[in-house]
Amino acid sequence: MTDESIYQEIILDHYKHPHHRGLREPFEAEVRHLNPTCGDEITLRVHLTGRTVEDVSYDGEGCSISQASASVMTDLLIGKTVDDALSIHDEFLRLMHSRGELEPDEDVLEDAVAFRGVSRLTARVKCALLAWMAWKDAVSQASGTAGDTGAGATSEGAA
Amino acid sequence: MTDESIYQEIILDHYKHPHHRGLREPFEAEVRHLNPTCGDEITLRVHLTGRTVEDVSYDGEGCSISQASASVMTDLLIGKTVDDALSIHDEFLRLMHSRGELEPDEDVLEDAVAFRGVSRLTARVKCALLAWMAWKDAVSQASGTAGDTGAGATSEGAA
Amino acid sequence: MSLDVARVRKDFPILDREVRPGVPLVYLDNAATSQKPTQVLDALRDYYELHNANVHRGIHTLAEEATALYEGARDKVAAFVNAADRREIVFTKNSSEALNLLSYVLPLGPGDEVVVTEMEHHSNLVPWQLACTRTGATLKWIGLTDDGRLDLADLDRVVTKRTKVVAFVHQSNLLGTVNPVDVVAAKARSVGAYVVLDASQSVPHMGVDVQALDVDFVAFTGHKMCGPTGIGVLWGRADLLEQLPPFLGGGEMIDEVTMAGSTWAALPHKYEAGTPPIAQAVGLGAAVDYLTDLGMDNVRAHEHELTAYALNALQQVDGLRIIGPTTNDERGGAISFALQGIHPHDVGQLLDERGIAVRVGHHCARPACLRYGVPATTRASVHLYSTTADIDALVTGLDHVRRFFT
Amino acid sequence: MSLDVARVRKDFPILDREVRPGVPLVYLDNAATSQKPTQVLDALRDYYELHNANVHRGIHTLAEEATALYEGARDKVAAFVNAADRREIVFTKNSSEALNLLSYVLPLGPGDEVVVTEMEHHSNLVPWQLACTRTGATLKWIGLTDDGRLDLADLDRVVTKRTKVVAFVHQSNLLGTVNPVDVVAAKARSVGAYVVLDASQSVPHMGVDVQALDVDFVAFTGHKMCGPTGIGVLWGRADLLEQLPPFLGGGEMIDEVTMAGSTWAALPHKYEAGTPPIAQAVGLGAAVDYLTDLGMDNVRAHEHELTAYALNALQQVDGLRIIGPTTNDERGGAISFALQGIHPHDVGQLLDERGIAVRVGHHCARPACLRYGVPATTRASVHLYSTTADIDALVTGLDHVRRFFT
Ligand SMILES: Cc1ncc(COP(=O)(O)O)c(C=O)c1O
Ligand SMILES: Cc1ncc(COP(=O)(O)O)c(C=O)c1O
Repeated sequence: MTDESIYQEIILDHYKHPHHRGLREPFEAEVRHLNPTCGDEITLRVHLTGRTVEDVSYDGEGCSISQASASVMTDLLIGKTVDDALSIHDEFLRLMHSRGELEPDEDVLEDAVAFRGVSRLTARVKCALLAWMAWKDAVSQASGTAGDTGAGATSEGAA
Repeated sequence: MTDESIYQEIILDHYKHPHHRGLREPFEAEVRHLNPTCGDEITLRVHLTGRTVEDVSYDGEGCSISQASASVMTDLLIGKTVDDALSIHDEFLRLMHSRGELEPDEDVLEDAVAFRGVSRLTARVKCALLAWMAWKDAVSQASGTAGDTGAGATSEGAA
Repeated sequence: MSLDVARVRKDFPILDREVRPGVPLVYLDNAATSQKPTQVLDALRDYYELHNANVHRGIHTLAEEATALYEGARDKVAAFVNAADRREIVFTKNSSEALNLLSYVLPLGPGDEVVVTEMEHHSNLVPWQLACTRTGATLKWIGLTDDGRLDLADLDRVVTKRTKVVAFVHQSNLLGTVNPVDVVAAKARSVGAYVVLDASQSVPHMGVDVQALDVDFVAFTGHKMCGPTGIGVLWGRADLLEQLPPFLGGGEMIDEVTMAGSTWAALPHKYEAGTPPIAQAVGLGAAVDYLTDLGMDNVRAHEHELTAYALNALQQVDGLRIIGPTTNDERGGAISFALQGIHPHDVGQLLDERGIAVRVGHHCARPACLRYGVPATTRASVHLYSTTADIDALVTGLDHVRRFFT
Repeated sequence: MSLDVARVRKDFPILDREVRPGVPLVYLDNAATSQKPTQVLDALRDYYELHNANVHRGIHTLAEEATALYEGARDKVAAFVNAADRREIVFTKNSSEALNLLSYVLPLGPGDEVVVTEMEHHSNLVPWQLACTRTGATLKWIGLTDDGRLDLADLDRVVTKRTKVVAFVHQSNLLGTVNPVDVVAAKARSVGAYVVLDASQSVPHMGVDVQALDVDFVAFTGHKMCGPTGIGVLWGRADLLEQLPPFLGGGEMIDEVTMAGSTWAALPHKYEAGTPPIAQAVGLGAAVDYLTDLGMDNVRAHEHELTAYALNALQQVDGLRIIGPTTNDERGGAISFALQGIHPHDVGQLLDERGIAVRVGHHCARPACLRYGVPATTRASVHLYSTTADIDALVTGLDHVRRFFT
């Protein structure tokens, strides 16, 4: 592993020991996103309480980058207000589209700063974004139905 | 004009003072050939007596190469037997497809040896061949109807 | 700031060539294809020697680099013609493919009409003839005036409610005429037709802003704008390209494939099946950089001045008749002419003996030749590296041709 | 005489490249695209610096030279695949265009059936899906066996009197399998179907004789056979190509054009609308010369030996499963595999950190991936300049990958 390697210690830790993995109840929205190029796939559920992201649970297959990214994301978003979570989401997107040029804000992104190296690799950006796109999709569906409990809306999307 | 010029004295003479030009009677076959790329066009008639090429008459428009070639051709073919004329035709075709490599037989081709330079220029070979293709077409039609007099078969072809 | 033509010529190695020992090249066949500057040739060589890989989906370093270069070229081309969105730039093999693509994907059927003009290049005529044959639509066309312009009096008669596509040339490769895009496009828009512009001869010679033109699709071709052969461009409005069906199927243009059926990739990849002309896109990107550095306004001003000079000089030649506009307004630097009593083949051949390269024939615009009663013309056409010395050589050459044949 | 690989490698400048300082390139992505020898790059540069002009109908010296080079390249390609007639060689932009061309011009209608195989590259699958959608024909396919071969037991069931086209791959880019062309073609012939062979992966790696194959059409692509990007080839029987309708319309493919209608040029020009990929054809001609000088039998023998070495070495890697034939008969040098518990992206990325370029993904053959229950594979593929040292580097790299993730 070189210094430039995208496989930062943080990423490997999350990959080998993912946080918040597994699908849980209750949830207001469940989505399935996939990247047909490489078969990466995620099923993700969002549970909102009022304007708070109460839980994000997920399951799926994919490379270390997409798996670690999902794990890091749940750490960051669970417990935040939807607005704060959305602005973290936006900050992560900005980082991933920066081609390695952006100095990420560690206060906002915490462990997710480790993905800076991935942003240099256009072919891998999609992997890092898979979970985030799914979460955005789910949260916008859940916001429509926020407050309901039990099995919410389910949708499919391709990343 | 350089030594390599395709505009040999012989070709210019025939172009400025064409031999046997004009459409004459009698004839057994008349054909019209054209080269749509440059608008070269020839109408050509053949009159056979038995197996002799009694007359070849023609009219048309075109560049100096195509006009001179028609004139030279009539000099060569009129009065020959059809078989001899066909073998002169074949010899001329061989020369024109030789890309300047063939030493033409002056005994057979006479003034037509002046077209050797043209054979180096793939874009101009068609010009030199226009009249010859028309003649071959006409004579094969006339051979079918040889002996008849008056207005014979008329056909159109594109070179 | 104007064009330093002497410096520009140093970038084009072929301009130093002698056609035959002692006979330097005078290249006036630019409407057929342009020459290539060293900057473009270096970009091609660098690509192959350092970065060559297949693009997209590859994650190794070469594939990343090749993809960045290829997509970077798309950005450059998008900026060059001021596309609103890089996804609107589709790479094809040439203009002809771009126009054929449209002729296959635009919806047409019996009762529909397609309108072209009588001055179209065969590449913007034959595809529509074929499309009409396939679909039962009818082809109509706008005629030409004696002085080489579109006959706009035809416009209201020809473009009707049945018109679904109006496809026309920006600058004619035969006549040099620059057409009033705004007038034709406005009429087409008023009946709800798609507007297709063949900009093969304009993009290389003037600044073209696809948004300002208010058309739907624009086609142009790399080899005429100092780029490599083997690459062309279709620009189209994203919302339209998104709706239209795919044209060629294959690798890269798909999203999800099963034996039972497939879905399409997002723009622009939807219209780029198979391995694209990668090196050629990179070369075109370098050409666009080269032209942008010089400034398209400077290129245009230089050619405009040269065209004035040429129109004037040619009209002094005895027995020479220009086919197309004889004045220098709304025209580019392709000048077709007939020399009384002398066939274009002979004109072209004798000029070649003096190293002067012009084109003779119908220039893939046979209907316009027929319209002006000539089966063929001689055409001289300039580009950014052309000089008044080139025109002087041409005029002297034509005098020689006349003397030779009289 | 066998291949002097050390000498061959000197011809490919990119093979000396370091991916990162101190990390030399190990290029094993040859099924995606091949590298280019100096001889090809020199031919391209010479063309542009000395002879560049548009081909056909030009009578000036550059146009004569460019035409001679372009048509000379056709002669070389015709000889390379032993075509009976140079007119049977049509230049396209890539294999995909050649296959799409056929999918548009071969006559199909409701009730007709097209047969492909489950191992097709998307470029020989999606065009037929689109053609079936357009025409109302039905797509059927021959399945695969567990060991990566065509399931010939399917042949009699799938190919019937309704079959109008049988289109299949000569050598699979995913599995490496070389298919029994004779068996499939004989069955197709027995029902009177057109036989289309996708030879994109065979022509670059073995001597292919189109007459001996007894098929109707063959497609291949320049960039995989040491030639430039932007050029492909369609070979087709002259009598068939003569009968079939045109595909793209435009300059060069016509005989006579009027506004009311047009007639088509003779072969091969009928299928070459617009300015062709001139420089790219010249480059492909140089590539064909290069391969011919080395001898395709030598190229094949070298790759065959290397494939045996690689199959053996890879099977020693813990947890590695080959997708495709594990024996070296009737297979080429593209080897796909899965590494237990490790995603291909991670395999490819970590190998790249060591300079090793392999491809990961579905390799534009997603249905075959699905058939073998893998969404993606890692693929290593060799070419004439590959060595056992490349394979050794790969195997060491894979051991490293395994250790890294466990
Ligand atoms: C088997 C096969 N067919 C077709 C193609 C398509 O070739 P191209 O991308 O050059 O059109 C490829 C390569 O990508 C291939 O491997
Ligand atoms: C006006 C015009 N349209 C279309 C074309 C076709 O371009 P290409 O041959 O590059 O497809 C040309 C040039 O040949 C042209 O001059």
